[in-house]
Amino acid sequence: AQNKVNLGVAIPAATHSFTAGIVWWANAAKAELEKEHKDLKVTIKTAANAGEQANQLQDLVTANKINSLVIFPFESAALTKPVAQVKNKGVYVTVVDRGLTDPSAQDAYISGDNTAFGKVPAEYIAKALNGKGNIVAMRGIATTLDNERMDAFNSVMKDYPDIKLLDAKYANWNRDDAFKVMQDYLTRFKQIDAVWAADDDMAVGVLKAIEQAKRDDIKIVFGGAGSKGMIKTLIDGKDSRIQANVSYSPKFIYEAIKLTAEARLKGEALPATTIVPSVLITKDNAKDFYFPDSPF
Amino acid sequence: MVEGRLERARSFGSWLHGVGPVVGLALLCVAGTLLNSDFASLDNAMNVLTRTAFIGIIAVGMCFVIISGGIDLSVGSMAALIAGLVILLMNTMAGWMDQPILVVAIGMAFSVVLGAAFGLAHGLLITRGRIEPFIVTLGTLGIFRAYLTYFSNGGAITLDDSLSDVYSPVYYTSLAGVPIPVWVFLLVAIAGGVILNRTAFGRYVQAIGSNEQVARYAAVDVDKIKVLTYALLGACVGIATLLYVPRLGSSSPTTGLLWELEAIAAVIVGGTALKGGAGSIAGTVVGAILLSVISNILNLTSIISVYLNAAVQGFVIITVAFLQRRK
Amino acid sequence: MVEGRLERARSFGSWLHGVGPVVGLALLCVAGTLLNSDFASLDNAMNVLTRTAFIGIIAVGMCFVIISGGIDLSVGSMAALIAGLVILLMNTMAGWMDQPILVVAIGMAFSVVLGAAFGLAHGLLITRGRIEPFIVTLGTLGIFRAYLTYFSNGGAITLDDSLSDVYSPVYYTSLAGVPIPVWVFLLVAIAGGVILNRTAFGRYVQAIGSNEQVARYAAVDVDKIKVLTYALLGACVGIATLLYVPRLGSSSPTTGLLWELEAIAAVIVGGTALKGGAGSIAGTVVGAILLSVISNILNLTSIISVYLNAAVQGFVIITVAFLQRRK
Amino acid sequence: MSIAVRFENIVKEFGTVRVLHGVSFELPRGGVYGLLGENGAGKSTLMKILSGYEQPTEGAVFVDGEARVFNNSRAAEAAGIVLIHQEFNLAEDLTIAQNIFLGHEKKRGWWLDDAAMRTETARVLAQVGLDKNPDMPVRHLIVAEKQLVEIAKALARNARLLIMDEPTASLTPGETEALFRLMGRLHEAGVTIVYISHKLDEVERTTNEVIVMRDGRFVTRRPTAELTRREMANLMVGRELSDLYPPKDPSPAPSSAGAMPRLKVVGMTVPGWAQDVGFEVMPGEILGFAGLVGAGRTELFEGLLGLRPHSVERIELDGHEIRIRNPREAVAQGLTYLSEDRKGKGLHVGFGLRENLTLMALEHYAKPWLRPGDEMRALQTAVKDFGIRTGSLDIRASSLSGGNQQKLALAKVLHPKPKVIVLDEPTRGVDVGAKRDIYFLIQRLAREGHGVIVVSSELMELVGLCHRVAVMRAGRLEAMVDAQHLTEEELISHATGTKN
Ligand SMILES: Nc1ncnc2c1ncn2[C@@H]1O[C@H](COP(=O)(O)OP(=O)(O)OP(=O)(O)O)[C@@H](O)[C@H]1O
Ligand SMILES: Nc1ncnc2c1ncn2[C@@H]1O[C@H](COP(=O)(O)OP(=O)(O)OP(=O)(O)O)[C@@H](O)[C@H]1O
Ligand SMILES: [Mg+2]
Ligand SMILES: [Mg+2]
Repeated sequence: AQNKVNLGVAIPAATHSFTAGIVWWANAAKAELEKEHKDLKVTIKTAANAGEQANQLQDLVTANKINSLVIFPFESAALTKPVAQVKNKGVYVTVVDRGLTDPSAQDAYISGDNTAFGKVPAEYIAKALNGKGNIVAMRGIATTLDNERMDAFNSVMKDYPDIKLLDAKYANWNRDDAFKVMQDYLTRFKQIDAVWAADDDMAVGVLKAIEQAKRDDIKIVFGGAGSKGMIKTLIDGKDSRIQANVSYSPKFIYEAIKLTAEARLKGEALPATTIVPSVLITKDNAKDFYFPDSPF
Repeated sequence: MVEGRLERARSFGSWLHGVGPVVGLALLCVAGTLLNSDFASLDNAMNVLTRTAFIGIIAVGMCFVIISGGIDLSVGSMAALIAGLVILLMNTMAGWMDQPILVVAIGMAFSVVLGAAFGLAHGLLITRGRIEPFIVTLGTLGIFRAYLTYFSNGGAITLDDSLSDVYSPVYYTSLAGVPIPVWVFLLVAIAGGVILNRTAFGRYVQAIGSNEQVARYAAVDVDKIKVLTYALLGACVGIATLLYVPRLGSSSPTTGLLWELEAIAAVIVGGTALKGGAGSIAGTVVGAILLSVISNILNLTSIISVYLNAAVQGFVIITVAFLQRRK
Repeated sequence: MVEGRLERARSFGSWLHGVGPVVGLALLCVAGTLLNSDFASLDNAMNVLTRTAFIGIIAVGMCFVIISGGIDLSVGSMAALIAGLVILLMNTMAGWMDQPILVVAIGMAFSVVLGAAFGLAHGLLITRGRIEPFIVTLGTLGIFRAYLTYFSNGGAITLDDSLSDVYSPVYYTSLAGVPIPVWVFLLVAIAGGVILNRTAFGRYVQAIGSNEQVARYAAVDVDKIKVLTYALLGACVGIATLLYVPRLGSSSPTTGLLWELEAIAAVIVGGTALKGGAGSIAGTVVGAILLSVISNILNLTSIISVYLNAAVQGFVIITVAFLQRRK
Repeated sequence: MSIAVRFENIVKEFGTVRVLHGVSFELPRGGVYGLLGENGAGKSTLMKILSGYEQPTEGAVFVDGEARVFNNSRAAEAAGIVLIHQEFNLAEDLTIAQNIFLGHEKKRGWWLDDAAMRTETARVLAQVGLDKNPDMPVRHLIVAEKQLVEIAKALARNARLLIMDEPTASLTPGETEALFRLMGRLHEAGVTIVYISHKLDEVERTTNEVIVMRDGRFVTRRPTAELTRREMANLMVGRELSDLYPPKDPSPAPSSAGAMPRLKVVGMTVPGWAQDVGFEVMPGEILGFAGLVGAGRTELFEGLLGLRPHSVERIELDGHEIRIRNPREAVAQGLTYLSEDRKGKGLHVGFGLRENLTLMALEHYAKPWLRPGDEMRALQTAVKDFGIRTGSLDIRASSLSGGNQQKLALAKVLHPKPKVIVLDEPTRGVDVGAKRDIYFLIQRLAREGHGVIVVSSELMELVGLCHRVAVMRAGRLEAMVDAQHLTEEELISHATGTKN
């Protein structure tokens, strides 16, 4: 006998290509799973900030009467309490990507790998530069997850004393800001060997700025998360500076919804922690990470 | 007789004007109930009121500032920074003494004092420094958030668990079936109404916003009153923050983003003119509730593409404003 | 004789007032040069001016709206939506005809027309609908961005490569060593200055902002002039957008975020009062440049923790405003 | 109870302009003093210094023999010195009661005692004869009512020295009489009164001594009884003034005699204010409008200009039917209106003189670009033609004295060269010399073939100037008095409805 599952999905609003991918994949999962399972109802809510997401959790429980929840928390620390409240009401909780500060507030955790997100590019760049050169980095928006990535990147670079990280400024995961920051990096530093743009959107801005300045010292621009545009460039080999990427696909929300829904329909639990590894994408394996229909 | 008619017509007009947001709210509630029967449940009502409390309390303070002819863009950043500093303070104090209740109490007091102090600084820059309020608070909007980012090293500042357990009842407990934040909101709103309408201070705030020169001529200490309005708003931000901290237990550089817009919108939707001079606390409260109800209804239904939520909010805000347009 | 002295004293006062932002900008430039010698390079200057162009052009339009006593919060969303729609249009047209230059030209014209149409809609809602400009444009702020998100599914709308190649010179080419966006900015600013100070329309804008009632009695068609200011601002947003699209060839929900704040800040830093009545285009231009220079300098140096960049910006804005404070 | 004041060598400079050049005189206790002087003579400035709104650059004020410095009006009021402003100082958003007690709120402990303030307000309103709800926002009041509120405001303070700066400039005879009775009572109670007015008949009636200022200096003081009005006027302007009113031209032929009216209005209704009013003005005619406060004259013409909702059967200009939906259309057809509310509707006080002057006729200067040079020349001409007294042409309108602002406003509405001009209280706050200039100007306009409508509360002015006078009462046209019957008594009897 199958259980009736009323699944709530709380994710950030589509304010950036990556979160747009999350929204898209979540909707894809809803469409697919609701068709497959009569007893399943999926309600998706997108929030523009942590407070709003906490509100939505309340509403999902009070009004939508969910009995399972998949949440991509806006902020780990801020949502720990609200999620714990939901769990206390007997809702099965799967947390995606950004782990709560108190793991007891969740039943299952499906995580992206932010450490690898910073480590993989660091290792790739270090190797490609033969352990020597000047690099600049861009940061996203000041958040815990941005810190994790930056720390992972730095910890790898510690082992390469001849690689100099010239500066790492915030560009807010935004193409325009990245363009400006890169312009100024180019004005300031006469020799840059590689750029860790840390996000494919920011990489777009970086590339434009380099093109404009007609600089040819930059050998690598490393984005991150594997947007379809960048993966396409990689597959086509269109830009010699785009040599590799690191996977951090919004698709994991799809996996999380599917796993949770199917387990709950059967009345089962998920493993406490599932890590979706972030891996190096190169020309060779790029096809596996190319989803032309997704907005990301 | 003619005069009587005229006066009645006039007061009906101003009555309609006054109830504009209420009508809007009522219509929204009807729509909400039709869309989802749970909308009208007590639980949902309490949820909405509780979450309105933060913005609502800030909006009450903002109402004074706007009536006096000023503006404060920094309230969101200010709330985030206060939350961060209060959490840091409480975490530190928890290391020294083991009376978590005392620690929390000190933290709460600190929150209000800090808010008032920030507001005071705004007021002094605006009056003594003779700088446009828009500029001063745009500047501090950046400054407050930057310092929070600095103190948190770009991440989140999180309240220690032991304290969190003591503190969270402040947000999560109910008294007589009504959550504490709603009680506080109510008290702040009543206090705001009384101060605005029943004290000389409130009268002066309105006079300054209506015509600063006239107020000056009437020997009103314009600068002092202005400074006080900003300090009052700061204190309101402090109160909102002390309710906010136990809810999410942390502060990060994204905390309180765009609260300023929400608070100002609540005031204006509530019928206060941005130019100042006149306005009402009741309207502001209704405005704040109205704004939360819109997003509550959007959460409770899925008829519209999630991408268009903001559009629905926009349409509703404009419509409500249309219902209570001037004259 | 006394008169002469007075006039000189007064004009010195207003001169000082007028040059406040210029002094601020000059000081900043000195600081920039000291911190990084590349700051003073021609390339950097052109970079800064080029990136100022968008906000600067919008700020020129905003200056009219603010002088007339209005406000427009939606410009950032409007720019993003226009960019998205223009790109969609151009991509579609590229499928029908194979004259990319014509397609781009049509796209550019569409951009300005669309901007003016949005502005017109604002103006009509504000005058005929008698709704506060703050509310109307807060509403459309949400509406415009929501529709962009809807059209783009939350991702980016990207210009076809073939068109991009034709279009990008509009952003990346220089004429006489000066990039095209800077030329356009210059033209818009000059046109703005001439319209404000040398046409009846400009005079009416100031008259309305100074005292709407008096303007009405003086046979000024207040509603028409107001509608026109919003349409003018919309057209400016359109122009800014047609320069913006070739830069990155895409529009996404993060495009144009907070441009409204930057544009308003440029106007106010440039010495225009938020209450309206009087203001200057030259000041606005200087204000816009000043704001970009601050972040340029911050990017060119690392003396301050990245976390505190926003704080530095805040301090500088307040300081500049202090230099040119009223009276 | 009453107090005496002495000015000693008061000097006041605004920036580098000296507007008071060492004024010294004394106001012994208990008198009623008329303070006379041309527009810009410095009367208001001196009184503002006395009452704490301005501080002297040099010199001192002695109150009861003691040198006093009042840093603000509250300090002066504490000493019993209260000023009724020439320009209204009311916060439009506040109610009458709130305005009257602004800065002096009655309290009960921490709380405002609104009930007491309302009662007291009702009392002082009754004293000045204004029948309004104390809770009515001042925004809804007409000019004359605001003036009465200003007076009531001063009464609510316990004045021992009351300064009235042109309190009757916008009042009709009824209110003026009530005010005089009030002054009489205050005088009996021992209050010292300073009365500033350009209406010399009032000065003659109410004061017992006249003090004359000219160009920021004290000129002379005389017992009122020794002076005729003409002597007062001559003392003010410092030269021999001839007749105040120009000799009347004969009335132009009426339309009944087949002539074409310049403007003809039939069946004009402004809901709530005026019902079914019709009139016509011939070319070269000066048509007066008389009535008590609240008769609806101002609103009638605001309706005509499209500034208020209204309905009208027919408007004809030179025989052609026209429609006027807003002031812009009115100007385009050749009709302009000078508002009685100078500060709120007439002038941009924050603008320069040049910008104010040309605002209604900008299209003459935009070809397509505005030419500030041309505008400046126009201003120089207007300053000469209208006798606007100002140190510099490059100042804001707010820096002009009250009377000179009025002249500027008049110049402004005449600038588009209209065919028909409606002047609502054109000489409000204007000194006799300038008044005379304005009367002659009005006559010149009429002679040039304009139709001129003068709305005025000064019956003498209407009698002296107009060919015919329409009298309104409670929103209706009560009578049309022609030249043969034009006397003050006739007008009053129609205005009050006491004409048998
Ligand atoms: N704030 C000011 N700045 C500069 N000049 C001023 C200011 N206030 C008044 N003046 C000037 O001082 C002079 C005296 O003005 P004041 O208002 O005292 O005249 P007044 O005698 O009251 O005239 P009126 O009869 O027209 O009211 C005028 O020339 C006026 O322009
Ligand atoms: N039909 C009416 N209904 C109500 N109030 C009226 C009506 N007619 C006149 N009033 C009152 O009369 C006043 C309007 O005066 P109005 O401005 O029309 O008079 P006026 O003739 O222009 O006088 P003034 O001499 O002040 O210019 C208001 O106070 C208003 O309350
Ligand atoms: Mg005066
Ligand atoms: Mg009138």
